[in-house]
Amino acid sequence: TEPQQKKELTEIKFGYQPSTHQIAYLTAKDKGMWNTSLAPLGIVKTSDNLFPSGAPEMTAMLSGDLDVAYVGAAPFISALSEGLDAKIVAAVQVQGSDLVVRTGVPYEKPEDLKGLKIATFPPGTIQDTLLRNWLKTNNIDPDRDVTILPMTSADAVTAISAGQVDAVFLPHPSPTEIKEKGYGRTVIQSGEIMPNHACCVVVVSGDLIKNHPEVVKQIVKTHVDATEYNNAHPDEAAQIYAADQQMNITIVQHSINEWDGTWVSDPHLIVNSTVDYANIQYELGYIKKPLTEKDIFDMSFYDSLQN
Amino acid sequence: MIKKIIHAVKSRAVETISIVSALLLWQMTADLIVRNKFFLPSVLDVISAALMIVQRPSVLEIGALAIEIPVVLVDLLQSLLHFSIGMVAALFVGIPVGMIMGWFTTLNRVLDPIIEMLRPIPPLAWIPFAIIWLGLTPVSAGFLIFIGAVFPIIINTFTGLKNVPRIYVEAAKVLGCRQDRDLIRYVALPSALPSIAAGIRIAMGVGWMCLVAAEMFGVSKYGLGFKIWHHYHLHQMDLVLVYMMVLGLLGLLIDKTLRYVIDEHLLKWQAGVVR
Amino acid sequence: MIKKIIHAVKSRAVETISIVSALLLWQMTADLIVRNKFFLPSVLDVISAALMIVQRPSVLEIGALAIEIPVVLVDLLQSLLHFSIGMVAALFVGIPVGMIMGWFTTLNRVLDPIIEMLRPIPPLAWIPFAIIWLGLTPVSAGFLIFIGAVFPIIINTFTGLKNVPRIYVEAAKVLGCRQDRDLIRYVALPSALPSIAAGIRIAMGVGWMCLVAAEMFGVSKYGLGFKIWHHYHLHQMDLVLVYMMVLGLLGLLIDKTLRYVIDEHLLKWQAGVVR
Amino acid sequence: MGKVEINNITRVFRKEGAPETLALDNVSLNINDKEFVCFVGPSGCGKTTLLRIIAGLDTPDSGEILLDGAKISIPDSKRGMVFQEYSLFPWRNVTENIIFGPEMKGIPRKKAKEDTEKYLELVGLTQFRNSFPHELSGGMRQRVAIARALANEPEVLLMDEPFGALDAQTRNALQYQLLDIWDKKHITILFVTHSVDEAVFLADRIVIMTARPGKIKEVINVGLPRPRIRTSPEANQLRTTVLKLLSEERKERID
Amino acid sequence: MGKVEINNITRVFRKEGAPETLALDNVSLNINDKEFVCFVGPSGCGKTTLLRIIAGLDTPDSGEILLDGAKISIPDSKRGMVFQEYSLFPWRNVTENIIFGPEMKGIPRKKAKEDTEKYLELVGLTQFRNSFPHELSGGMRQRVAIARALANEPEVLLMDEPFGALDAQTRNALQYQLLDIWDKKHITILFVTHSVDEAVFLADRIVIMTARPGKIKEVINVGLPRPRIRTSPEANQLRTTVLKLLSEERKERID
Ligand SMILES: Nc1ncnc2c1ncn2[C@@H]1O[C@H](COP(=O)(O)OP(=O)(O)OP(=O)(O)O)[C@@H](O)[C@H]1O
Ligand SMILES: Nc1ncnc2c1ncn2[C@@H]1O[C@H](COP(=O)(O)OP(=O)(O)OP(=O)(O)O)[C@@H](O)[C@H]1O
Ligand SMILES: [Mg+2]
Ligand SMILES: [Mg+2]
Repeated sequence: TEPQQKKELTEIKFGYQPSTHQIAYLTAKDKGMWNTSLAPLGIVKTSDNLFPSGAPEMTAMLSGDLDVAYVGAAPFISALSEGLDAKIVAAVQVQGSDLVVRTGVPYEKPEDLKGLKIATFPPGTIQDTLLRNWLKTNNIDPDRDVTILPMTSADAVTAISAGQVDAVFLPHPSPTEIKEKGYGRTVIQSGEIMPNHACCVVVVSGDLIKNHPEVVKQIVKTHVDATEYNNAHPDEAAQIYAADQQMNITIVQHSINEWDGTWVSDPHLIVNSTVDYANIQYELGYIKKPLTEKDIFDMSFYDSLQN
Repeated sequence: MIKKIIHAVKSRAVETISIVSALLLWQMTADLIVRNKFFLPSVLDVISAALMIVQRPSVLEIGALAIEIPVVLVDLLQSLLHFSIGMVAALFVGIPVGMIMGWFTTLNRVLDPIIEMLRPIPPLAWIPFAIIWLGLTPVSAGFLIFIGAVFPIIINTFTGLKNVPRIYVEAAKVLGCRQDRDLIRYVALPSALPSIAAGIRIAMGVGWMCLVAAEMFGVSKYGLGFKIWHHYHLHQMDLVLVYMMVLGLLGLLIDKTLRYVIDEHLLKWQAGVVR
Repeated sequence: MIKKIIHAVKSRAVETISIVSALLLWQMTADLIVRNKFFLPSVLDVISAALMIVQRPSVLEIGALAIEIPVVLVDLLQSLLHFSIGMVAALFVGIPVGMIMGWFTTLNRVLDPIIEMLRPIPPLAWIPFAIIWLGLTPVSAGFLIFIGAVFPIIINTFTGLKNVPRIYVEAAKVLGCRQDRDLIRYVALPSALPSIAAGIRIAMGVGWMCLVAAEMFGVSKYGLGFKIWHHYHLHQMDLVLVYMMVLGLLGLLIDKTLRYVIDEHLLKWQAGVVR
Repeated sequence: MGKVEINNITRVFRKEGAPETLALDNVSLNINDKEFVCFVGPSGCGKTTLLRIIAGLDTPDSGEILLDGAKISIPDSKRGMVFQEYSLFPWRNVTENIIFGPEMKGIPRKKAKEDTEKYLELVGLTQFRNSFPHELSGGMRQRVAIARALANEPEVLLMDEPFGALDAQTRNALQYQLLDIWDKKHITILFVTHSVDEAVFLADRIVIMTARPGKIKEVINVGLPRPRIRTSPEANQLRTTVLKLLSEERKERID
Repeated sequence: MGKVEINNITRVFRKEGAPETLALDNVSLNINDKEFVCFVGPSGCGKTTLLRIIAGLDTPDSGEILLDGAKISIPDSKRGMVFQEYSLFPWRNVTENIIFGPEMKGIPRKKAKEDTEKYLELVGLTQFRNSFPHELSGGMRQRVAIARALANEPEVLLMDEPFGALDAQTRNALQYQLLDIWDKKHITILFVTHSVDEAVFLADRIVIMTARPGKIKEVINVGLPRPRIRTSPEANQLRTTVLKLLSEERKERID
């Protein structure tokens, strides 16, 4: 039945999240790159779903509702350990989260964080893992010396604005927003904590990889092109994002100017941090089996483009 | 015509005053006490934001058709779709199940433990299963609304049927209404109607509440609930409030319609029996 | 002693069979049809996950005291704290408001529009305001539960008071019960009790549902709802299900207790009046 | 056909923490087809309970009821009942209440409604056909209940103080009409009343019950030709006999 | 004190899409303190409506009720009422139903319960003090309602067919006791009945009402000395007069 399946593939379903990290997807969509590049392969339709966080996106992929997902590496790893059949085929971006301390709370050095309430994404996310590791390396016990509160970015911004938490560790554009409103200041960027740490990635379902490698290759190529276009035209990227999200363009632009993140597509850049990350998760008991580079990545598509 | 309106306003004077003073209180709290548009946008902020979304056009696609209408209308229709799926399912499941449980003691004992186990499980907790079982479709959103709405209907239908005055059942029996089906239809149902109606009202409320949960996991890119999250993530609290208000007003409208139908048509006889 | 247990099981035979067969069905669906632990963990998966969290110890801190107990117990206590805050508040607000609205027509007209506006606003949408107004405290979580629970109580109390048979009110009046307060207390309340009780049951269900929303924004590091999110983000569906089941069982327990109290103590007289 | 056999019926009401109430103590009676039997007895002696058991609405602790030789345990439309308390469906108006029975039998609503007129006239309520029960006076409600039972054309009609709430004139008129219907439709009637006059005027036999626990004290054959004259010496004498029997019961209780 | 003036009371029941019902048409009557007045009249003539208006439970379309010269419009405990329909609180047992009134007056429950015994004995229900209303027979419920009204010691007692559901013996006994209480407590009693016997036995004056629209047809002074003998020629004659007046009303209606 496999060849039959091949013939039937006419639609590609994407998933993405509202984040400046993933503008590459939007740029490609805005410029019609997905449709033009995939049409010759028999794809007559591309559709997408917008997810507020990675967990439902991965659930949707598990149930076969998505072919391609722009998603954080963390939810992907935990879904992978629970039996998701998919691989990372390209990176989307590295770095790009800030530790923001509330206005009026003094901060000179990491020790100053002792006794404070810090909001970040829930356990298992890149942000939570990075923050905890960084605190540990600075001799701060993340469980005793500080209170880490798991929140969504929206709740965390509300909480710091209302003075309910003292610091937040969040991906962009939230840090810029907090700063623009005058509620806090960035004290450290995630690139300083772990250079080139993985964040968002392109995940493709195992089915597509096995049965339609040529389509996957074209998807990776389009992603690489869009990423390059964004890096060359950051203002236009900001505009595309602001339009899609009906967001204030200046905040987006400021965010893109200030962050330490980089839009990349080369998956090799993030291999080490991702595998490290998976190991930490395994040690914490968050995932049930150790994962290797082979389990997580399929670089063949990206590599074949380079030759 | 104008006279009619004046009359309508007059007869609704209490309600109007009540709403107007609530709005005034809000405006004043926002202006004088909170003084932070992010924490609590004022009424005027909300109105200007509302004007914005009413003017911003969007495209509604129905099959091959594409109509350009204000974005808020698209959201509204999308949400109504989700809501109707959930409510209709809840009515079709809840009323029969509640009736069966209220009427047949044995079946009550069979169903009760299962329902009581499922009942406290929150709609939010069903999200993963909704995605897995039903996919990213409006049915999936409807399912979450169903989960929220079905139990109030079951419980109030059950309570209503449990409390049918014995004399009516006996009177019907000696008049030859012997089958349970008929007894339920001709006696228990009308007698339990006030309670069932209250259950439906509650269910609509809870279902409407669940709309926001139902639209938070990517089933659509439109919808009132979706937009609340969307604007909340962007920290546009004035728009969050606009959508909350639209949600509230629409919920109000649905509820009023329901009450009108129930009080005027189904429970007319009640007026003289109760206080 | 053993005889007693056997007797208890026997008298609950229907219920027991019902639950056991539901569990069997689940196990079989999981094993034979779904066959994917992620989509639907089987009963056995859930039980082994449950054993894990029962064994995993945690520390409960009450003031200076620190007791080591299983982690699931800490979650449970934390959730009960949130729940109690919300439910107690809902009862203290909902019953009086419902009674006032059901009894005094004018006050009903004043309160109704405001309540009807607030009612459809989902608990989730209140999260930002809970954070801003009440901070990241158990009260904040309690507030969300309150929001979910208060409206069913209001509506069913209202319905109950609206439907007090006229003859009882009149009988009380000619016996010298003239003040509204007394009429409500001695006539309307007992007569409306079945409806109010159903409202409280629904409210407990909805409140319990809202627990999961209430614990999703960082008010605590424990709690059944919190743990559902926690494990969901890690895609540990078996643990998600365990916590859903604990939530369900606890909800069931609360509901059963409530029903026992109501049926055995408050509504004993009803038995002979209704079918 | 409507032959009712009451065989050794006993009914005890039990309640935790209270003395039990023996409502009926081994009551037996055979009622012939097309017979008109009146029951009289002190308040609380078990008349309603007996009628409810015959209707199939209550189950005896021992004994059985046979209808034309077949044991009965559940109610059906062959045995109609007029209840002592108000039993109209409050959500149906007068006409709709009366057509309830025919509707259950599957007679089309339209036809059933037409048939209703006859019964409405009988009880003098044509003007109130569209009123809801709460818009009627006590006596009017009771009359509707009678019309409702008659419209269903049962073989056995159980009537629990049906004329209790009526003035003497309405009562007399309805008594005549009831006898008329009984005669024409050949039904068996079991009729509870507190009016000995009424019993003497209506009954083939009068059953006098003892105070609680309810037993049959005596069964009196009336045996007067119909139409009866209320003030005839025979009627007067019978009345006196029954009243005397009843007053014996009374003595043992209040004062 | 319990002087009741009924001044030009008119009561119309209106309903959309139906002819209006004129229940009371300009009814006027003065009732003296400590008077015992019986109302008789065809079913549906407005007796209950009149009593409800006097109790303050219904408002007339025109006219007014004066109690000792003061206009009344809302119910209070000075005017007790025994309803035609069952009105016991189903959630209270017999004792608790009876102490409802005293409780409202602030009498401690314990004391009130002790006082109850007297009234329970009066109506012959001591054995049922802990029963719930649904465990009582129709007549027993009505008796509890009477005890409840009496226990509240009103100045004016409005009774709507209170003995309708009772057998002749119980009825007679209660008539005696009612007269006894009326005599001792000096209360005014307005008593609706369908039994002309009863009216003749009890009343100072008998008010005969016309069929709908309810008007006062005639007021008859009984003027027989008490205790009255039911079978005395005077009583018989009065009975005949009243019955004749009533039957005139009747003629115009059924058959
Ligand atoms: N459901 C019940 N539970 C307990 N006791 C009951 C119940 N029904 C009736 N009884 C008791 O049974 C006895 C007979 O009641 P029943 O209603 O048959 O009397 P009755 O002859 O119809 O009296 P009445 O003329 O007053 O209507 C009474 O003492 C009553 O208290
Ligand atoms: N709530 C109501 N709505 C409409 N009509 C009513 C209402 N109450 C009473 N009526 C009408 O008023 C008239 C008088 O009723 P009322 O109950 O006073 O009669 P009654 O003299 O007490 O009769 P009965 O002896 O049968 O109890 C009746 O025709 C009745 O239909
Ligand atoms: Mg009876
Ligand atoms: Mg009346």
